[in-house]
Amino acid sequence: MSLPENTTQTTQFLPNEQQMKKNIRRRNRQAKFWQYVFLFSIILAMFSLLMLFFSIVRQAFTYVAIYDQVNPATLSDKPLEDLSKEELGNIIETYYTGIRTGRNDLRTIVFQDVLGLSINEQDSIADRERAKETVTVREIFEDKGKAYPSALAEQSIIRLQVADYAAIIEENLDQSGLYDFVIEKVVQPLIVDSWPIDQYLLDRDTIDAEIAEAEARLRVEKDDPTLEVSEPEFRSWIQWHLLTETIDLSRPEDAGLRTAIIGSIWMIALTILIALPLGVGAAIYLQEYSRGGPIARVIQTNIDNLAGVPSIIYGILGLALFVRALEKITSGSAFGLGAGGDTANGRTILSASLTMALLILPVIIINAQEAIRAVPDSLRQASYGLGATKWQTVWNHVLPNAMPGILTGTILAISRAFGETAVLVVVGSITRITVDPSGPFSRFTVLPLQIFALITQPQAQFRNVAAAGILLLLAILLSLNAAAVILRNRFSKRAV
Amino acid sequence: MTSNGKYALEARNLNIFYGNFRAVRNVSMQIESNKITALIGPSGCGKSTLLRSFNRMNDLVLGSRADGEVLYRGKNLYGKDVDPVEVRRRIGMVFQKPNPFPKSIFDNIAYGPRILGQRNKKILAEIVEKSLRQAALWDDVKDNLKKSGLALSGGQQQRLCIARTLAVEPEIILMDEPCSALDPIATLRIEELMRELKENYTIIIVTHNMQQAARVSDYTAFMLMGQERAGELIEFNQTDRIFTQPADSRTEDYITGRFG
Amino acid sequence: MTSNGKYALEARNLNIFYGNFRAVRNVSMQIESNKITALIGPSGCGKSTLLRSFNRMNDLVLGSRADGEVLYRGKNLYGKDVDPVEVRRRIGMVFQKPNPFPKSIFDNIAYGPRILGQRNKKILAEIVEKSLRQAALWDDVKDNLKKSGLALSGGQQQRLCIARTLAVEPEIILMDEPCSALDPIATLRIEELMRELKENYTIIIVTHNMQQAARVSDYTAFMLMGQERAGELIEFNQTDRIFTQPADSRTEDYITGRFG
Amino acid sequence: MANQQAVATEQPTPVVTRTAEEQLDLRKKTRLGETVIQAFLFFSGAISILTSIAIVVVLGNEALLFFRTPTWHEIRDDNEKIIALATETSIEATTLTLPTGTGAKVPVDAKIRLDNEVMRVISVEGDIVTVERGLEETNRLLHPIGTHIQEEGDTISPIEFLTGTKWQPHIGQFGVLALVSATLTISLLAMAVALPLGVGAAIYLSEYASESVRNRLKPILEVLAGVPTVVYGYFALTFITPILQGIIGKTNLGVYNMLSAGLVMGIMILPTIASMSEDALRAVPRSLREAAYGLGSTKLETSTKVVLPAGISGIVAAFILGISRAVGETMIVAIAAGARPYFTFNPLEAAETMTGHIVRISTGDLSRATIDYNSLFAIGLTLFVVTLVLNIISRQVASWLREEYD
Amino acid sequence: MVLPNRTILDQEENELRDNILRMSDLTDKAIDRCIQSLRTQNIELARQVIADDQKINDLRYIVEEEAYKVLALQAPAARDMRKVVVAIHIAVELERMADHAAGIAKLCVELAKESPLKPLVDIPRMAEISREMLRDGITAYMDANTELAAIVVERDNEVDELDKQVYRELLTYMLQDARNINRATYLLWVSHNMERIADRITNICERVLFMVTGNVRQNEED
Amino acid sequence: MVLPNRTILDQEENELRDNILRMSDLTDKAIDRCIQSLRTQNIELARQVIADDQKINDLRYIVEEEAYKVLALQAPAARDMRKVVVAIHIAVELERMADHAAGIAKLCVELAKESPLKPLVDIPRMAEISREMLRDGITAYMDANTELAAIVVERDNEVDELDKQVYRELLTYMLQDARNINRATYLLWVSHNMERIADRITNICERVLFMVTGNVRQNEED
Repeated sequence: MSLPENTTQTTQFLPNEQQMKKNIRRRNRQAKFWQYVFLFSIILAMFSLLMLFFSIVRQAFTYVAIYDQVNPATLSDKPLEDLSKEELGNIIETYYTGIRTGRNDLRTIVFQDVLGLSINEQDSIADRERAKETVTVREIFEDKGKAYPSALAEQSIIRLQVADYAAIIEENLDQSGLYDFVIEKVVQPLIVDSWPIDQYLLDRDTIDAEIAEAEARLRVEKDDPTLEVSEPEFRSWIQWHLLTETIDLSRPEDAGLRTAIIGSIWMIALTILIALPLGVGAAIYLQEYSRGGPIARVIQTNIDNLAGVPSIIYGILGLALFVRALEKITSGSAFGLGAGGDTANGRTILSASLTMALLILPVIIINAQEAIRAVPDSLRQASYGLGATKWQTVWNHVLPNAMPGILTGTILAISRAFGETAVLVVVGSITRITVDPSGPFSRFTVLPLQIFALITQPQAQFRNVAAAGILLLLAILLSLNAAAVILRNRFSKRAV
Repeated sequence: MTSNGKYALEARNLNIFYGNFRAVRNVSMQIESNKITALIGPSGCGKSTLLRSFNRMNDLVLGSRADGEVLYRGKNLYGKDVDPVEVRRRIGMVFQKPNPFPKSIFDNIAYGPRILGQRNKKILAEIVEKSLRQAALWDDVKDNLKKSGLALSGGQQQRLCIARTLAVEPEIILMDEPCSALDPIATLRIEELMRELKENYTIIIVTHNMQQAARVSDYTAFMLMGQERAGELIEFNQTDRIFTQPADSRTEDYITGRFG
Repeated sequence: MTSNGKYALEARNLNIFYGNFRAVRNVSMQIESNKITALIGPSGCGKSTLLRSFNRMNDLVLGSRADGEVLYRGKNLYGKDVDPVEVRRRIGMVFQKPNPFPKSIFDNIAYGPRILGQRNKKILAEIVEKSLRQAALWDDVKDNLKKSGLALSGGQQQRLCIARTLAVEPEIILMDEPCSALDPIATLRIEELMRELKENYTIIIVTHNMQQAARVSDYTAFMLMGQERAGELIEFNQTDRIFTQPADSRTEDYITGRFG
Repeated sequence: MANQQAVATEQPTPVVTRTAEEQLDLRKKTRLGETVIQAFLFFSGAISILTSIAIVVVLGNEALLFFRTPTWHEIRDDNEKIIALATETSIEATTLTLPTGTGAKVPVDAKIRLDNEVMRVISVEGDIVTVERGLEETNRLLHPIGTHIQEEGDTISPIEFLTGTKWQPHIGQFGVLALVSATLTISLLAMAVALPLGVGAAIYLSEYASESVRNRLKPILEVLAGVPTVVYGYFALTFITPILQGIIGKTNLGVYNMLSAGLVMGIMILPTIASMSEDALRAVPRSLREAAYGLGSTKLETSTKVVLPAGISGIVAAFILGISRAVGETMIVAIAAGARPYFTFNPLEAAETMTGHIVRISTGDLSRATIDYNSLFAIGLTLFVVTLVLNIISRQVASWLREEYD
Repeated sequence: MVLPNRTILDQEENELRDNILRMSDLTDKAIDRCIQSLRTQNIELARQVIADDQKINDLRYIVEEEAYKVLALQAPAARDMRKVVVAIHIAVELERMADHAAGIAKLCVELAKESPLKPLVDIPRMAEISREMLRDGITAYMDANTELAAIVVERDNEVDELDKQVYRELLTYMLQDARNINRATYLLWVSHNMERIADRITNICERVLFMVTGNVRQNEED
Repeated sequence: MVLPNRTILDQEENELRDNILRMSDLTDKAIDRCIQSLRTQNIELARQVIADDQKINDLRYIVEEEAYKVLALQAPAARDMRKVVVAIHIAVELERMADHAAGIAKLCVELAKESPLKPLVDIPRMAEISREMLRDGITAYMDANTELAAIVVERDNEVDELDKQVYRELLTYMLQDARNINRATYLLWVSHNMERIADRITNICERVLFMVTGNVRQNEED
């Protein structure tokens, strides 16, 4: 800016020195301004990401207001936690005697929660009873190593009465266990409403008003003027039972995602098995064997186009091809499999994986091609120059050097498959399934689809469950991405 | 080195650092006007770094820093209130690989005048013609000014880049191995162009091709990696002295292939 | 050209095509054993193409085709039942840019013998040492054989590539501008290595650096782009004849810079 | 020279038989492994072609069926009121009883349909309609009281399909523009958000940000691109919509609306555009920047007058790919945009896009013979063609980029 | 990467030729003048020749420096290279010829102190032939004319014959009268110098032959 | 990209030196023999010298060809370049010296036909000095020893003085007796040839000075 005047050069064409100096001041100002504009863009993008995560986290950790469906006051005069084992046992007995299916409910609780019997074991007990054989309490309980009142030792385990089952439960739990049991099964607290944590911190008034309103409404509904809705209490929707429980579309607080997670894992594993060898094989064929040839050009164009086809189209394809046309194979009936109750025509994990494999195949191929293309030609020439055959060259040099890229691309493709929803909606995985898939020919659901189903539930608390599910999903995807990054770094370090 | 000549550029105790690494140590030299000065030396001796410090192109490298002075018309280019944008206009640069913009030939050359504020189409056309003529490219491209600069051959591209530099009317042109990507015949043409240009411009060229320095330059500076891998100026003299009677034995060793 | 020498390779009326384009026209030449033969000429004159046809590396280019004969020990390399994989083992190649595999130095050199079926570790170690010694690299790397080949300097990398080629014991080594990516000092070393290697090998080198051909080669072939842009062999003779008394005026024009 | 002598004298015992001593054998060797492998690799490559063929055949075939199948619609009076209802009909019955006084005109000798069962009207006597049941391979079903009686309408012509603005399957109207309008509105909204921000962010990352900042921000952007779309849908529904409602007012903006879906879709596409544009800008050789700086350009001039034009084809490709993704995007619209297949461009309204509609009709268990099921393929075909065209354009543009620097 | 730069090379070659031409012109003049001074006993002219010798020396240095510069900087090959090296040889020969002329001039100064021994016939004849040879030799160099160069080489014999004749003649003068010895001796030296001048022209022509053909082995004799 | 290749260059320079050494050895021998032949009237020896001249000529051609090859192929710079060019000059000078020796030998053959004119003192002395100069000059060249070269240049005057002395002495013989003229004339030529030999050694030493210093302008005189 303050350089001396240019004296030797006659600037016949350019603006004169004075003007140019003025210009340059303006140019520098302009540059500064736009720098901030560009900075703003990136900040906004980052801010969106932040908001995205925030919107989910705030729904996964909420304050909830609860009311008890059975008022504890009607059960006992004393506070429940002060009651003795016996008194709690009585409450259970009384409660279950009062409902129609009480005996069956209690039996299920004993079989599943106390004894931990599998479905098969339960079935076999039922069969033996049907065959007029008495299955005694002692036989089962000693087998499982659980306590039981000795009076019931020779009784048939199926034919016990409510009081007997209650006694068994009482026998197997201590006081606090019984208390929990009473709260869960008898008092049955229900979430009235939930509020994101930020709202709780910033906007208590609305929350209090809403609680009051809900309380008034419930009192009228339940015809119970003493009914109270609790003060907001903190609840994390990320809970262990997300992983251990199946979906329960009646009670959001108990809903788990086990079936969906197992379904996702099955589907992804099968998808990798199908897509990876085919994808890498195709990439090698295109890059190394028919580079530039007419067949390669046709295939290449094809793959590029397929990569841009919306996933829902693959869903439609899968629906028509795998679910319907190839139903015999995808349902497993062609192999004499899947005759059990858990098949759904062609709507099996296999169909979904095949569809998903087709969906991610172009992504894998293109990434693998990119990785293979990035292997310098000089390495191939060096190898050929030493008298290596084509496959020797590919196997010894091209693949090892392209591996990080191929793996990274594959992981990214998998993470896409993991989060993919639309395809499976169309292929028709089932959202209300509670039975874990047992093989490729099972019905199934997957995590994102389950989340979709939860979001579309009318009851608002399912969105909290969905938020928790999303966090789980994101955690898995982030670990996959991190794995891709680590893999890439480790390989690239070794290469150089 | 004549001492009464007019100096286009003068380095005084110039040190250049990348972070903590000193790339060039304590260089002092005076570049005579309207001459071709060549910087030679083995790889990594800092000759490119030194060249790029002459128009503050090094500023673009993160963490680079210059110590000492580079005087241009008595003004230190590394002074506080000096705008590198202004410096680079007056001290142009031609790079190792021809790097025309992916625009038409015309727009390539008009780019500089345009950002300097020249909008008049007629004048721009004049600048383009004059610059192309100076770069000995006019006759080759005058009918194809709308053609992409990338459609030219390597040697023509490099001449286009030179024309583009001339269009902003610099006083000094820095050339960083301008022929290393070209074939022998294109190289020859660029060298002849350089000899024509020195009528009006001061040229400083980095080359790792010793013969090129011998053929085209008037002055030659020989650099070597010294202590701590910092580049040092070993000898600076008229080219024929450097190549027939070098004063420093390291220079003689280098030019006669005894080095290393 | 002495006529009583033993020829390592002989081209007879060789034409090389890329699709419909004839890149090299009607070349006949005899390469003497244990000599360095240089191919020189301007860019695009087909010298690289000709070189690559000598070990059928051109086969790897889509649509390339050779017409005529390349005789190697009386056998036409372009004969019907000749396996190019076999050919390339016997006629090795060193490329423009050093291209070591991203493996250890040891594995770089052992690669060739391994794919040929040599699994014995002791023998492999012997081959590695011998090859590295021949390439004058043993002393530099003997303590670091596990180091990556890419960790070496450019010149060392190129010598590693030469050692790698030697490991499969070729008879002829083709070099395609082996020094164009190297600095002057590394170039010097490679040239000296070539002179040592010619004791045991026949070397054919393409270079666009005329001085390099002058310095290191015993025979020089000068090529030019002829009709329809096809490369033609203009003159082939002993290097000192080519550079002091060329028979063809086009050769003289080229080496004295009168070309084009 | 001395060195060479040394090598010559201490030549170790030959480890591979030197060629000179062996018989010269250059003959081809058959390598079985190589052939098998090549065959497998070719098969892998061919899969993609098979996929394409399958897509075209499936979509085309089923869409053809859609255009060939006559529509069914409820029998209505002139006021669009449904007038033909049946009383409960058992599986065995051969007559239908119409509720008295409806005055429905059930056509004699024509086909009618209750639920999915097709019947032929043999005669009409007052309220009693005698029918032949279970035609066209449909099953006899029990029909509860109040089941609508549908009569057969015309087939839908492709022109009608492409130009109609009403999508009301129950009255036999299948105008895909109703769905296209929503798709377009949301896509344009998305691009209006994603393009300026994406390109701005790309310029900042490639031209201004230091290497370390870029290395931190770029992966975050890529994470954003990898978030499943169902999450974005959640984001739109539970976060953006309430905020927008807070700004615009709940009366003006329903829970389901295109605005929220469009904005969030923009955020979803933004990382893709930013990342691709940044790649395109960084693919511009450093030498061009140096050339610009060397002529005395400021950073802004370098970025916008040299780098941006040089990378423009990459940015255009990113833009088109973004649109293509927006058009094909499903979950956001399925969750946040609503299920109202009406022709509208008002972003404040709820509407249903092509993809949203596909999802909605898929979630119900569609049986194969229905026209709804077939319409899915017609919409799918439309979507496929639109995105295919966009992708082809995108690749064409991107190939300019490659040509320029190769 | 490295082709000789023709512009510079042509320019340098031209400069070398010009300087050689200038030298040969001066040398020719020096021969002419020293013989004139001999004939006319013009001391002034002789002194002029002696003084001019320095100019020729300087030109030789210029040519040599220039030639070495070209060799080091331009690395010429083939005929270019021969041209440059031959320029050095020719410059050296010309400079030595000028030295011989200066030597003759010095003798002239001595001879002028006494009366002429005899009318000079053969020595001017030698000078005449030498000058012709010189001009032809330089023309051969300029035009790269090998035939002309070969002819010049042949003519050296004429000068040799004349030298022998002059010697015999001068010997008779010395035998005649011992007082002639001094003057005759000087003339003897003059004749020798002339003969050497012609010799060096022969050398030049042989260099020209080499320059054109590149063949070192010309049929030459001293 | 382009540095001279030292291995080749050193090898070529050594070869040039070896050949120069060989030439100087042969030349020294030629001088020695021709003077011996003169003293002993040994025609055989003289013939030998004449025959050997061809060997020296051949060596000169070899040196020249080699030098031009190096210049064209290796493009040497600085001292390398000077070494090569100087080798050409020295070879030419040595070859000419050998020619002179052969010339003396031819005169010997003539002289041997008659009885010796007088016992030779000064001419063998000249030869002695010349040979010393030659050996010192070549040593100076081999060792790049500028001091020794400068000393050799000085000694040329001794030979010049002796030449003049020989001339005066021979003149007295001629004046004494006309029958001596023939033999005296021959001896005169011998002396001249010796003087020229010494001259050329001076030239060699000046080239050596140039080779080492790179400075063309040595203080030289013919």
